[in-house]
Amino acid sequence: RVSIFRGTCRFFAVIFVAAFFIICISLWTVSSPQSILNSFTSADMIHSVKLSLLTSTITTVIVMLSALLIAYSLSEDSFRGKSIVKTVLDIPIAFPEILIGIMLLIFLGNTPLNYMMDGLGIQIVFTDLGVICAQFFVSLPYTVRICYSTFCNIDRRLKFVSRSLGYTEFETFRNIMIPLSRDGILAATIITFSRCIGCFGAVLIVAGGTYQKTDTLPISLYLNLSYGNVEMAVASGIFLMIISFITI
Amino acid sequence: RVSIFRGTCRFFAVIFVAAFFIICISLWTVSSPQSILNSFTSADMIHSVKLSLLTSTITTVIVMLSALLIAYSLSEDSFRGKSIVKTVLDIPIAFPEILIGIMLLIFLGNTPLNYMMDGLGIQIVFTDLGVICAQFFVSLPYTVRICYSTFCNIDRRLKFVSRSLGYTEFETFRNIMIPLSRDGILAATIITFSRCIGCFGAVLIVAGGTYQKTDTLPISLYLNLSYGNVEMAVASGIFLMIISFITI
Amino acid sequence: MSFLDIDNLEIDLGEFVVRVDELHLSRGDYLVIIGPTGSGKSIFLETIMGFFEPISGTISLDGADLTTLPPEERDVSIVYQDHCLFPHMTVEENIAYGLRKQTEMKENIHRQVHEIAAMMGIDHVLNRYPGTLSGGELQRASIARAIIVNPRLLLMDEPFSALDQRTKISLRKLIADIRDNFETTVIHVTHDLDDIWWLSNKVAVMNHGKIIQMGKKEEVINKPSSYFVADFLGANILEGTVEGQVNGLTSVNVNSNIFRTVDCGEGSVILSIRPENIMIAADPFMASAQNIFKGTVEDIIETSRIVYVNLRIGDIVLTSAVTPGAVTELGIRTGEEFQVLIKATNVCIIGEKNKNG
Amino acid sequence: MSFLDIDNLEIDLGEFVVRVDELHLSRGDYLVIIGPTGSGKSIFLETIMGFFEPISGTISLDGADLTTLPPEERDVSIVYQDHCLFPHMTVEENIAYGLRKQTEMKENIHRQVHEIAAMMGIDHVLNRYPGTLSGGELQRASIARAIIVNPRLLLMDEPFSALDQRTKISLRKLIADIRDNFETTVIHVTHDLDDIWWLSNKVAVMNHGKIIQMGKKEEVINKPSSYFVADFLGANILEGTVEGQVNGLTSVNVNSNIFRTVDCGEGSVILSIRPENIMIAADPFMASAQNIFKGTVEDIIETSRIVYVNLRIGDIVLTSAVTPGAVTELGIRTGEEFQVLIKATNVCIIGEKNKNG
Repeated sequence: RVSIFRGTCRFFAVIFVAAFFIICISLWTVSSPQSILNSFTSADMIHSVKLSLLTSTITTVIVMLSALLIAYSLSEDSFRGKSIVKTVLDIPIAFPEILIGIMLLIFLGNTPLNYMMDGLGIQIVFTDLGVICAQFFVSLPYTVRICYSTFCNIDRRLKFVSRSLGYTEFETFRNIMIPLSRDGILAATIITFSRCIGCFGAVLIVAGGTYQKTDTLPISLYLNLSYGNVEMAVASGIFLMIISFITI
Repeated sequence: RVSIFRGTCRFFAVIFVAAFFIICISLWTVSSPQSILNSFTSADMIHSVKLSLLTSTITTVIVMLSALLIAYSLSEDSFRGKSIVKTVLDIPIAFPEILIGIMLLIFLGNTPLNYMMDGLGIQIVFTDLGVICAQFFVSLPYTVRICYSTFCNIDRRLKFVSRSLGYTEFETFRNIMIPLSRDGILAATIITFSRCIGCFGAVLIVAGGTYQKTDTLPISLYLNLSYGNVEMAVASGIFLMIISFITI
Repeated sequence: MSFLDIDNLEIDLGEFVVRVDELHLSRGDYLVIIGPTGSGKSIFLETIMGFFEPISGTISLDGADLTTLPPEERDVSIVYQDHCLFPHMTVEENIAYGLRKQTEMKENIHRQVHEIAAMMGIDHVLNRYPGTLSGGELQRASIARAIIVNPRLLLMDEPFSALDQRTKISLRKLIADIRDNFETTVIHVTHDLDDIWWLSNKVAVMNHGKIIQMGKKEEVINKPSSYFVADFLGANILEGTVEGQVNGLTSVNVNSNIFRTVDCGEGSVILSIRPENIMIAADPFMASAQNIFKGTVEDIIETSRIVYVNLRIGDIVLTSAVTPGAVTELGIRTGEEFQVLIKATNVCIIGEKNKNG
Repeated sequence: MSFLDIDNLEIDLGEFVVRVDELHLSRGDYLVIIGPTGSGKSIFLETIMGFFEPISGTISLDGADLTTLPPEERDVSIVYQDHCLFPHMTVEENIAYGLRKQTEMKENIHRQVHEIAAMMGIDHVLNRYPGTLSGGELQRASIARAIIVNPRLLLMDEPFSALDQRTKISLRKLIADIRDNFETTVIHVTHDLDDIWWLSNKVAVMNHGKIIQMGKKEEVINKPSSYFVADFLGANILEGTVEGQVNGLTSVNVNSNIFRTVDCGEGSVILSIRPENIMIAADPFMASAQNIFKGTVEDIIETSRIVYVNLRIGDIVLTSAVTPGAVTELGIRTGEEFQVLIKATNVCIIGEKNKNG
């Protein structure tokens, strides 16, 4: 009853899913449960987890607020330069994380902004602030895009009706747009958070991989692996997996 | 004529675009054009660029073929286990690159598969094959998703009409589905390629950052930066940026 | 065994179940299935095409059992409401699509496409892409694509719903011509009563996934089997009690007015009278009509080509359909009294007291 | 200065330009704008609401200039084709939405919402969400939401197009009641001729972004100003030459048949005659009609409530609209000959030889 073509397609689907599944499992088989548990409760690991969760949460909040406003302005009728804004926001999506990292490093380390910040006693590069900064610039373009397409999916006539019944643009945004994009906004928040948690290249470059200081989970994984500390690396990996699962 | 609320939104949009723009520019200001040019023509850099382009192209072809078939099977009516396949394909999207990296490393380094491959003289970990493998698993889920949503956007009644006029499922796929998803497939190819080019964490872990061997552009950027070789790192960054621009 | 036999068909799409106990068509029949939105009409058509698998039942066409055949081997074409032309092909390529599968002789294909396009009045747009055509042209091309392969069965899913009034009328005429010239067997799904009048020889009324009544056009219109069908088709509906039989006519008491009908019935019954079968006259006169009442005009509702006159007869109100000319001629005005004439053959006993058809 | 004045309005959306030179409505007017799909009707409405900015021209309502006011300060409500209820609010919250902006007295809001819901016949669904309602209920709720704020101007954008025939008719009655009871000024956009007959007192015909003719209902229907309007409204259209004036009537020669009309004209003219104004009679008799011809029945087209009879008179064919009853009574059959009567007042000179209205 199923054509050969469709059968082939299903076969591919099942094979790749099985592969992913086995790969996920293999991570759990490398160390004994006891040693994984020990790694979990080590001070280093707790620091990494705390740092990851804290920076990701802060970044997610900032990114979401910015993204909602930017996306709204893009979804509304045209203003001068709108197409430039859209293009420029699309570019960094194609940029590798590590490219964003080195651009930020050079921008924050070599420009007048840096001296100004320094004068105020604010240090971004190689600090927690650097982590947030890297996460922010890596995730913002994606988040704007998701919010934008969510807003575009709302029938604009619902906005028209709300305004014709006496509500201003902001009231309409609050009463109609936000509730109707609830699912999209939720999805955007989750994706942003999980990107922040997993952000590696940009954070490594901007915040530096300093042990016990700016080592978020991905960085601690990498550092442990390069020190030959496979069990700790695996523990980081398992933590990342668990957080990713919870986020979904 | 523009409400305060909308004005605020536009302001945010313009500010962030300006920030991104300045950050992009700053990368070009750090070294003299002459030294950038010198870095470009160094043997190391040429090796990196070649390796990046070669592995990314191969991976993109394999990923696109697999993704089209998997996505088609998902977009068609349900088969047993379809929802499992969809969920499992969604999970790795939330997984950080580096997590996929360590899972692959452990899977390829510690399982019977590894010994089998070894027996055949095939070495994956720490080789070019590892680069391709990492890129493949990082980009496949995204690509499947894009192709899937492209297929879902095609009115299924067009398929019905084609089949009612005597064409089999595969002929309908070839005559109707593929031409109508041309834009989506093109977009998916571009995104896949640019993800492959930019893939850092997973490649670093699976293929190892071996100088002059498995150093794709992002890895060469990182290695140069950690050796304090800022000019070479910046050159890698500029190469990445140029390739990303060309890709778009 | 008829040309098309559908028996005990049951389709279960989870949130929606369609059951068709039996449906039989002869070659050349034109069946219009009418019913409210969401009554399962489209799902039924797509099951005949082979895109939904029934959980039970059989479909056979021209002697062959279709039930498990893949869609491409069924020889059944479809025309959808919003044309569904392939957007990446020109109109010519669209129309030729089915033929190209059957033959490789380019000469033949070219000739046939141009012939049918000329018949459809779209030969001037053959080289254009669907995106640039008007609604009427799109639907003509879609019909051409479906009939050029000479299908054993042609399905139409609300083919005129997306068109404006004028295009609708010209396309109905075209379909009527095709019906007469090609003797295609057609199942046409609609929610527009006019399609019944213009096109069908058989009518089925569908609701909640079931065919409530099916039969020849006149039969269904004039003898609705249930309240739902009568009401949906726009008839006057009255409740009454059978009082007896006189000269082969049944007398039905409706709020003390006696209606005579050639139908038989007992006890409490429901009567259906179509508005166009209710005549209005200025003065009493001898007529063959068995039901003659005095009625007062309550309300006059004008539409583009017809005027509905609501007449109060004692406690009941009947709606009559007349031409604007008749209104002027007879001087029909609210509050005036007229003779109301209804032939006994036009009063139908639907026979069910229960209103839930 | 009328209640609503629109002057020299021009809206340019790049691919689409709408120009309305002037449009004036009095308080309580019910204007139906009719035109084919894509004629710019919706854009025109949304400009009145304030969502498209005109590049020139003015809109003033009740003495106030609206042209640059934001939408929320215009006091103009809209009802869309597909209801556009807020899916995340119950029907009650939807209807109350506009009131909640005007007052905070919950008692008042509650009472008013329930009153209007009762009037609309939707008080039983107030606590449900739009997703669970039928098409008719949705559109009733949408109308309730628009009129509860007592807008100065009510706009309706094809409010009945998405509904089936029965729901359409009951909603038309409801709107007619609202029109009579609330004296709301309404602009109603449609492509359905029936809306004109049921609801309007004024009619505008729109095509390619322009209003081609506007006036009182009877005026536009009976005296179409151009070929496009007459044709779009379904009239018979004839080309002829004026031969002279007799007794205040103009004689027009159409392929050797002389039509008499009360309209004046010269040279080549186009005549328009509505199908419902063409009478058919079995035998010649004296009548006040000034145009009496012999016509042969060419074609009979039945629709649900009316029969169109195409009559050949010499070289021309006229379509007449009659009731099914008349067809039976007169024994109208293809090929038979009848008397065709048309009053001189019903023959209109459109006055343009050029067919491109």
